[in-house]
Amino acid sequence: MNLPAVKSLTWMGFVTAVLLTAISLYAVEDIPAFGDENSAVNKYIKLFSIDADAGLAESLNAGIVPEEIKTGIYDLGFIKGPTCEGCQNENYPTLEEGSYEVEYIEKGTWLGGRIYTKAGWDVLIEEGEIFYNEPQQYYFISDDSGELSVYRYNWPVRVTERTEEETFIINAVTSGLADYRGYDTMGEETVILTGAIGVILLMRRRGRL
Amino acid sequence: MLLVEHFPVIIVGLSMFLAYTMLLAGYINRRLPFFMSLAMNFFFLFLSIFVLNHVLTEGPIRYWQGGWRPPWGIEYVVDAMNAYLLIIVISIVILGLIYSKRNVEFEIEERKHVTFYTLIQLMAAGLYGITVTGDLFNMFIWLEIASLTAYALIAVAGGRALRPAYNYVIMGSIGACLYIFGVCWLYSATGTLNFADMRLLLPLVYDNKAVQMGFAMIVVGVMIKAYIFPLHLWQPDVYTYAPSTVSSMMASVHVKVMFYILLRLFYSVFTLDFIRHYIGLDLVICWVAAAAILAGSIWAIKQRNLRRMLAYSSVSQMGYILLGVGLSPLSPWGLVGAVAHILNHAVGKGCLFMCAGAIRQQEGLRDIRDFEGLGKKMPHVCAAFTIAAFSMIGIPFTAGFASKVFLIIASLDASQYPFVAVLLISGLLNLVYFWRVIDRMYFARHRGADDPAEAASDAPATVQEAAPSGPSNSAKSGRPLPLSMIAPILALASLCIILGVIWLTDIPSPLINHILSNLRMEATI
Amino acid sequence: MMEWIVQHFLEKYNFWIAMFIIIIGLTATIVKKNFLKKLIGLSIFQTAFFLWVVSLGDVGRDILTSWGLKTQTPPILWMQAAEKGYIYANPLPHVLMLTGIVVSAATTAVALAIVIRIYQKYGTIEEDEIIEKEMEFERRGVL
Amino acid sequence: MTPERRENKRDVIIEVTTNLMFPLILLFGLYVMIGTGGTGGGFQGGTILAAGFILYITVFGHEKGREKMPESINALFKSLGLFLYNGAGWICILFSMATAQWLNMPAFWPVSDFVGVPVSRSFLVGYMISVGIGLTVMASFVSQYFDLAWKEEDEMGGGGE
Repeated sequence: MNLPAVKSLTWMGFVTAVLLTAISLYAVEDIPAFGDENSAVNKYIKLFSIDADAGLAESLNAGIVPEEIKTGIYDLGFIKGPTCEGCQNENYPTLEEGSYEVEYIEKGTWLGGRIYTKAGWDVLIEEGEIFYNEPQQYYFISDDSGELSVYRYNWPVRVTERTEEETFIINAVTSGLADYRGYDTMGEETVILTGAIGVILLMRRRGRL
Repeated sequence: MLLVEHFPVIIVGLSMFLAYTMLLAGYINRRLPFFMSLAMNFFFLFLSIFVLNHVLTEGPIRYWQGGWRPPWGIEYVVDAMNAYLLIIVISIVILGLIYSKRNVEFEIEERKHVTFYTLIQLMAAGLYGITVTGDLFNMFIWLEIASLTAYALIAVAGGRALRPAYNYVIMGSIGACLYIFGVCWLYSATGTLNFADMRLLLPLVYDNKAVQMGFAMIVVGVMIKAYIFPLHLWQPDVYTYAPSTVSSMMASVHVKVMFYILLRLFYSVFTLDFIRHYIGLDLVICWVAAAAILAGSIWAIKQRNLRRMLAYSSVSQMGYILLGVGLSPLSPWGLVGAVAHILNHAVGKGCLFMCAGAIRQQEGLRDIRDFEGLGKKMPHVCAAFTIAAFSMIGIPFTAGFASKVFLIIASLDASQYPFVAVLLISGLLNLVYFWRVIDRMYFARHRGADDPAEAASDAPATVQEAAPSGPSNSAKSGRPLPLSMIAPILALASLCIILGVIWLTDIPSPLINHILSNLRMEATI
Repeated sequence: MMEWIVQHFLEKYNFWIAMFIIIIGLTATIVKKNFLKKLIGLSIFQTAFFLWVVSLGDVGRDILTSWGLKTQTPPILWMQAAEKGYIYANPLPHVLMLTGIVVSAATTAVALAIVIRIYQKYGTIEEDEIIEKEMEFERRGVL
Repeated sequence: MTPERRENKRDVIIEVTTNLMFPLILLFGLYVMIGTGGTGGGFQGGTILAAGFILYITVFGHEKGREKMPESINALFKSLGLFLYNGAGWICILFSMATAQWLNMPAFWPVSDFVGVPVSRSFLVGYMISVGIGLTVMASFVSQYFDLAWKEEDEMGGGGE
């Protein structure tokens, strides 16, 4: 950086502070509130909502996800199989009959260390990963008055419920660090090694390397 | 699972395994790490060709790390774009390694070779990792590995390289922090970190202000790393004073991979619908790119240090790629131009920086004004330099011509005529600053009379003026260059011509169509 | 008005505290001319950011709800948690930020090494003085 | 920067306390490193181990510190930790004949079919990977401390480029 740039650094700092404040004021509206246990980060993200006919709730109680909800989910792209030409999307489970269970949950139930602040149906997917075949929570259909909202569960729900069965570690942070996101952790250790080697390269005067 | 689906993770994981082994092997023999790295990178090139073949015939590879289904675990996604970039990165790393053997012996004291090559291998591992990953946070880890190694590798040159290296540490860390800051804002809105998952969830929250700010922060963070024009301040000093090997690798592949992050996020996470959702965003990107192209070229004309001139030229060339990305919502040819220029610039700029290092090693020259008669002393290097410079300028039947044609077609297709003018003017400016060097190299005899006049205008008014000149006569070996340094230079120069022909034929169109369909352009060429 | 303040500031005070520290850190990183102070600013910036992300995983907003007492507990799974009405904090931000902390530590180490090299070379770590010395070295042709 | 260098005075209290604390800190570090059943983990444990070594080096100086942690051992630990982690991934691929992914841990233990999954997975995550992380973190931090703590009078003379 050249000298005039250095002199204008004070102004750059001031502008940065003002800009960051403005950004915060602008975007704070959509930041999840502190301690919100139903936010997208902590529990689930809302996919869509449809009007609640009497038939939908009945079919859900009978253990079948109705067609309207299925098509809504598939329209968003959560479907196993070809979604675009030439690419297979194996990430998402199918909702064909027999591959899931539906379970009604009352308001205020605790399950897997999570609390249900809404009543609704949990859609448990039977089909699991290669080595695990336990049913897993995937979608949640809430039973609001007048409309059904479909939610997709996120990481923490599934992990706090399943970590003990799947990884045999009761510490969910460690299991997340070393198992679910184990690849990140290996990269992280490599970063530490990189830092150490970098310091050796720059600073070491004696010794073999 | 097919064996070929393991190849991306073998490339990344084994290159890290290799780096740890190299550190220990250095205790046995200091020359061993280099050869280990070279051999294994050839093996990776072999694997990556299979990966590209598989991707083109069978479709993208999705690899679940640890067997966890992607929203819960980390996923590797390799489609045509990744596989294409992976081959480029691995090939240029191999050529850079071959070049570095004698160059590093000249520039860096011997006892540091082990750690130097270990860091080069780790940087390569980070670049491969960025290329194949399908997870936002995983990408941050690889980004940091690639950046940290770059910081240390730049600073090892000592002397004048230290202050630029420190500036790069600060700017690069701010960039990486902004990237991860933006990722966490997206995470706060969607609760996921997987590319494919986030692509599906983002349309539900397009109007979420956290998503908008996350997008802005990621773009600014990656722009710092990829030195797009207003945020390029750290770059010229770094490229001028870093070791030759490092600056050639950084200019050719490091920045391409950094830019690839932006590309991947544009097309696979936010998708073009997001860009179209905010009317005029694509044109803002285009105008930033146009400013980068012109400003980089004009600054390059002002420079007298060869490597600093090439550095500013890189700023301008990154603008070309960004222009292609900015035009792509309006015309698929924009993306074709960007994809083509990623390869062409990697080849051409790698060659130019290697030539600059070679000139510095044999003759000890850095200042363009001292280049008289270089064409006779170093014929191979000067010929390669001329070819690569022609490619940068865009002379027909060189690589750069093809990407410029694609970009001009894109501007015409999108009815954005100002950018045609920008591209033509930039070609002219490129011609000015590269012709100056070529002129000195080959035809300088009758220019001797100009020197007093130029010397009179030398008096440095500001640091900006004074800094470029540097020491005109530094340490030099004086011996003719070894074959191991000339061969990669000539290989890259010949690639410039071969690619220039290939891009104009039908051969790459299956690849391009695959890239377009994998990046969801819904168009073919 | 009161509602607006509650909605934007009081409910999200974690964000504002973190943002305040982030602004301090980032401004220091840009404005300070001492290389070590720049590094300290960068560390403040990163740490404040980690603070915010970890606070995203907090789930203890409503202490008292209609169905009884609800308290947050760290995500170390124990049998009686559900019976006693505890809910687990979100482990993912902790996982991510543990990684982030390590990365920032490694960056700091490399940056410190470069600062020490600069000090060995120029005898100072003030950017202005270093630029002056560079110009002086250049005039003398030392570098 | 100080004009006159003070003599290295030995302080009995500090030295004896450090001698007493050093093994205890290491023991605690090992406990945290392997104690993944509680709040432990590789990184935390490794940091505590590194803190113990750094305390020792600070009190007794570089030479005695080098005796406790020679450079070759340090480099070995640095790589060994990552070999453990990275190698676990490769072994998972190899043992399952490339049917399982990288670090898909049930594939690690060929006998897991007979004795059940718990053996392999808890062994891997709790011991192999945590210990790997811990070793790398400890060795890297100690090495960084050794290298960053430089003496001015040593370096100013021969340190020029």
